[in-house]
Amino acid sequence: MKLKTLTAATLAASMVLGAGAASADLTFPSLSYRTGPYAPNGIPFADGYADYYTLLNERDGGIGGAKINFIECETGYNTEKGVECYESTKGEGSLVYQPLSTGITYQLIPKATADGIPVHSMGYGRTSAANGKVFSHIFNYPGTYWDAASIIVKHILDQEGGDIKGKNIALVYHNSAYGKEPIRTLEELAKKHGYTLTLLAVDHPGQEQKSQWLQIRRERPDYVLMWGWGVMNQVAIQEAVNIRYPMDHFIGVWWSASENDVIPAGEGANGYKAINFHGVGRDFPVYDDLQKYVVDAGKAAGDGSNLGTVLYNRGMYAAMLASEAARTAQGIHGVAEINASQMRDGMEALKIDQARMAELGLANFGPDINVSCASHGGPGQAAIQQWDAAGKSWTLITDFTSADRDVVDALIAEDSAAFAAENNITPRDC
Amino acid sequence: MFYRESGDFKSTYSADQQTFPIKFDRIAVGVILAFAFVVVPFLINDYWEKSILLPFLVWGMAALGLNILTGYCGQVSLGTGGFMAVGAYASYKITTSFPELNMFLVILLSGGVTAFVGILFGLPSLRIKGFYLAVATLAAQFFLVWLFNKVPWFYNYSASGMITVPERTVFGIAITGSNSPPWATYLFCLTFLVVFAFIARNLTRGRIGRSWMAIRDMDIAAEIIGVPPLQAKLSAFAVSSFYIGISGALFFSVYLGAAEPTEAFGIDKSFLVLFMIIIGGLGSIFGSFVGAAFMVLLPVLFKNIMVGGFGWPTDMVQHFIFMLVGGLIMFFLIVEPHGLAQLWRVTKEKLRLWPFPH
Amino acid sequence: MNITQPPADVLLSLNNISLSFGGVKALTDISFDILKGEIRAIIGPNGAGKSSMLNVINGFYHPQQGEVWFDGSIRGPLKPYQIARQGIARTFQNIALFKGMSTLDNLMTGRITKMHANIFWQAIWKGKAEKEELEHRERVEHIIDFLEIQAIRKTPVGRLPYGMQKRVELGRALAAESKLLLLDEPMAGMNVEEKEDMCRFILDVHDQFGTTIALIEHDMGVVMDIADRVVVLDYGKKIGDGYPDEIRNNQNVIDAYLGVAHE
Amino acid sequence: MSPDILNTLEVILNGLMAGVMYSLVALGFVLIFKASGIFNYAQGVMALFAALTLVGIQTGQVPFSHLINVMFGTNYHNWSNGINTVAAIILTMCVMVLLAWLVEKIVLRHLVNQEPIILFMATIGLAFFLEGLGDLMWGANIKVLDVGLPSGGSFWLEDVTKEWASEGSEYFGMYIDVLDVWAAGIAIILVVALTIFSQYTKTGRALRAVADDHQAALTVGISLRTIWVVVWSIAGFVALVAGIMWGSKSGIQFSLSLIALKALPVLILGGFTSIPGAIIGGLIIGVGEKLFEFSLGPLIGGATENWFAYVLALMFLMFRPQGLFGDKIIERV
Repeated sequence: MKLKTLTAATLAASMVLGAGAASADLTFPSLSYRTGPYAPNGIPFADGYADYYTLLNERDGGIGGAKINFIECETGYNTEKGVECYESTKGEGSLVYQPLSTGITYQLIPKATADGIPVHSMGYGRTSAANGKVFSHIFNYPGTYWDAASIIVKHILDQEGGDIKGKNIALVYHNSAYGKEPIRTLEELAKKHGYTLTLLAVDHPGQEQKSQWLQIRRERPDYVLMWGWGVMNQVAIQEAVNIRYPMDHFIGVWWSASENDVIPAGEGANGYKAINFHGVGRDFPVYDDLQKYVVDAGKAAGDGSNLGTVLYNRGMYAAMLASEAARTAQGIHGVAEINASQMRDGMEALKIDQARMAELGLANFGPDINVSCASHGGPGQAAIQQWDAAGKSWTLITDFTSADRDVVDALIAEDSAAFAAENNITPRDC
Repeated sequence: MFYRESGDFKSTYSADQQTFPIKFDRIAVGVILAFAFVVVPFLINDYWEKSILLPFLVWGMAALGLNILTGYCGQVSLGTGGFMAVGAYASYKITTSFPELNMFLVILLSGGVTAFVGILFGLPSLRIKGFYLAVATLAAQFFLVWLFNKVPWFYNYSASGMITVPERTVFGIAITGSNSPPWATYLFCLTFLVVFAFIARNLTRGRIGRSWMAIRDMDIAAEIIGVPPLQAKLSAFAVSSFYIGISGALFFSVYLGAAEPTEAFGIDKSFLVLFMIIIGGLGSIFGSFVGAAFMVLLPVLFKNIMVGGFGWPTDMVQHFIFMLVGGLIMFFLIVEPHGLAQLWRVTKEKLRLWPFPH
Repeated sequence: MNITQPPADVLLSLNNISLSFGGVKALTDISFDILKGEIRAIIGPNGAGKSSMLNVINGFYHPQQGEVWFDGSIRGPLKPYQIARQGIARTFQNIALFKGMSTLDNLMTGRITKMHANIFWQAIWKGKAEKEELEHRERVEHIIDFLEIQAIRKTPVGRLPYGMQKRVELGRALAAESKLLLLDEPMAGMNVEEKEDMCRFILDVHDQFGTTIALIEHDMGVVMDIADRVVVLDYGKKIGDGYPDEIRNNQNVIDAYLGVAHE
Repeated sequence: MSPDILNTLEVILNGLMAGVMYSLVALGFVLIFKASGIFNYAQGVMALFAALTLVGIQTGQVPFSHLINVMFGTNYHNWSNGINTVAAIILTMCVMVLLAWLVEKIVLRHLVNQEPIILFMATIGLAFFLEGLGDLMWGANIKVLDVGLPSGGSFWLEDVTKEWASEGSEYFGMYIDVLDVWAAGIAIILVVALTIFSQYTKTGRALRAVADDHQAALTVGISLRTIWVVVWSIAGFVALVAGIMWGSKSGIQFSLSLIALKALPVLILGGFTSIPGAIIGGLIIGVGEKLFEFSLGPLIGGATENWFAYVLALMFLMFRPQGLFGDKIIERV
């Protein structure tokens, strides 16, 4: 009986929920995680994502004259909650999803494709989704983990004057699907460039990494790469500081690249490097607008303190890319109120050059974006950023460089082919 | 309402031994089942399927399984997550290696595999008792997850170690994959749950069930009056793991469709299921379901009310939900320490006497 | 071995049993037998090793020395539940009922050695399983009537008063329909009426089912009334064995009970 | 000495240190279990809550600021820019004592004489509640904890041990984290203090009496309730210490509540009722898992620590089912 009343109540509640369905607007859902073990990373991203849409509504009255209807749903980085969020928001004409977790992304790849709603797993999720022929509705521009791996190796090559034969590179990775992503690529590159690769898995949550770092200390690898997440980042960086590993030889992926990860380690973290696919800091014109129209107007999602932090920028960048795609879609289909499938076309035809970036107040904030039917991975470009502990700030120390395409693309082709075969998908011809 | 057993006499032992001795209950259950099987499939939509019904059915199955081991046989287990993983990976391997195999069979086989693994990790229970036994099952939990994460064979050498279920059909209707209609997946899981709930009921009221409960209540006396402890404990581990394996298989192949061990089958899942059976009621089949509903559906309900209804900030709502669920757990324990099922039973007692309590 | 083969009318015979825990000697070189169909009492002061004796008989303890003959064959190293299956049932000094179960289920559990339906039949609750369940229920109901506990059939035994629990435990032992029934202080802590009831039950069991009974009891009166033969233990040694009136006049026994200093 | 031996020694040394960190968490469990037979699932969350409160007070945060600001559209964040650490710690302790008092008043006193599993479940409810409360009070963002504890590798040990390595072999000296040494020191002080407390103070003796036998303790006129408040306060203090130690490595964040998982094998190995057991158990687990990872980890793919800790505990239990320091189980009927 208890159960019956309960479900009945749920029904009532979800009716209330359904009532909110807005038709005419452009609906952008945000599957944020402001709670749980990864909340410190989830909050700034979610704030940035929300604030940019607020800015568009406040400043330009939406996109192409159509107001933005922004719905947030808390996933706590938990897959089941994520699915619940997706199901509860997709009915409201959601245009594009940022699942923000490997687990949820893998859930949505088949579901969203079936529902005809595009997913933008920006720099995470399933790397081989970059192959638009197989993954019609999944986008992961501007770059993938495999791009990241290869760009980092490129950076190491530059540091070492083009030759890393016989060098030893260690990868400290979160022992999960996400953490394992770069291994194949790094192995391929190892064959190509002749370095040796040491793999060091760290189990979730990763508060205890003595073994791994003692090993690093013994073997003194020339470079240490990190695919870390959550508390693992802070601990790893702290341990690296403790064993006095040269921080400028310690390079993290873009999810180990936020202020949160380095600040706890204090001065010692100075010089720590990480890859990133967008600009850092807040000296871009768009921030003046954000300050003026959003924060000062008291409409900010957060307390406005984290404007300009890496993850805030990333959220904001994601929103920018989504809104630009919506604009493109409006251009293609000549309607203001686009639907999900039109949004997909917009994302697939997305082109952003520096001129446009400048118009948006984000000059040189990111690489040129050019998505195509064949490549949903965009330019596959990223830059290396370095931490300045004294100034508590990141600075980009390289330009946005491309990955080693022939290595990465080969892997993408292979993996996506396997997926297509497993789920009997016939690749589109582009 | 008049909830009476008066004039509801039993003339035969078989009538006395039936599952629902009281006429009213029989009718109520009949109605609920009819509703679940006949009406719901027409009302169901994606949201109800993926966010409410499937989670409830899958977790109900897991809770049922753990309740057999912990509630009926008294062996505390924190390996549920790991055993669910076994079920999930078994179903994945089986269905990818034999694509033609009927999905019902695949799920059942996965249960079988899990039962075997369960027996293996149940062996220490012959020597280790009580809280200490938890360590054996925890070892299973962490080791199994590590294993599935480590050995590429389990995830068919995919790049990231994620397993994704291919589309499979039963009687020509897709059950797994993105094209499966909500009513189909719902009925698929519901069938499993109902069938196995009745099997559980039968097992627990017969010889095997009694030997389990005897071991639970006083293992030494049980052995002296002729209950073989080895058989009793291992059979409990086997049956329980079988159920949990099935729930794991359904969890992965029907409900989620993709999973990775570390996140989907972590230790928190083991605790979640344990919470379910304690709050629902140890040694009660009905309790397993109530517990599952409490732990899985209540948060969704609260979320829908507070976010959907009042439009409060999502993160704050999440904090409130945590506090509310925690508070409710403590509240219910103070009201009725032996779980919601017991609370329900007591209410029924009161109802029978109503309106003349003395 | 066949030299020591006990005569046919002996149900159980214990030859030179010695049992010790670590250094502590619980039983020293004890021998006695139990004839088919008799009521055998084991008495002695506290700590005399009476309960240890029973634990040896139903195989919960394994004596370091000595051999146990049961029903005409010598006993190998068996587990308690196997011995139960050979036909030895017992009650316990401090009640060992299954508190979570109803009276009925406790009694049904007593018959567990006699039920064999496999798991698949039980799962569907048809055929062998159901048939078996019903016929055993029938037998159990007889015992319930016999012990006059119909009223508490469905009550969880945890909720029953002490005396009732003792009775249910007797019922559980009876349900096994064993060849030998061991009763460990069946009347401990009972008031006079309860004791009388219990005596009646024991005697009736003996007459009606012809069960062989070995019981430990402190109440001399009771013992002398109902027992056919009595064996007396003190400090793990046998100090007397015989018919009640012999025991009554046995000097060692009197000393032991009146507590004369041991030289 | 050859570097291999030294490396092994280094691993053992660090294993011991890790073990101490585990024991710090395990201690809290043991205290409460000893005195009230409750397996306090909330211990990990208490560590998080305590650490959060400490940082919050230390940096002068306004509790519930987020909630307040949302409700009243205000914009409070700090009521001061930080206060003295010691004062902050004392204030935090007051909060933890208050918490203990509330837990006893609202929950435990209604659950006296229930089975352990019920009380266990109650602490789960508490854990959920504190999880929500902590974030709601202080916000879920990561916080940097600085109570002035040093950290980083010890130069001294490094230089000393460099010399030990045999000629010509490449060896960088032994590594140990100063923070861990501090942790060890604090753990020792803690244990000594607890022992003195329970041996030589009236409350301490009462505490031990309760641990031995609730009923008996009650009959001699010890108030169970006061004792429980005391115990939970002490456990709160231990949680605070553990929170500081773990938190100063990783910053204060939600994950801190997960350190409880590290204590489980320690508890099971050391026995739930023995303080020395918690320490020894911790050391064994620490060394065991580190050595295993060091020697066999590379062969089977690493990240073995999580499960090996339990397998190790399991192996011990096969020989001593009652745990290292538990009392021998004698089966009688």
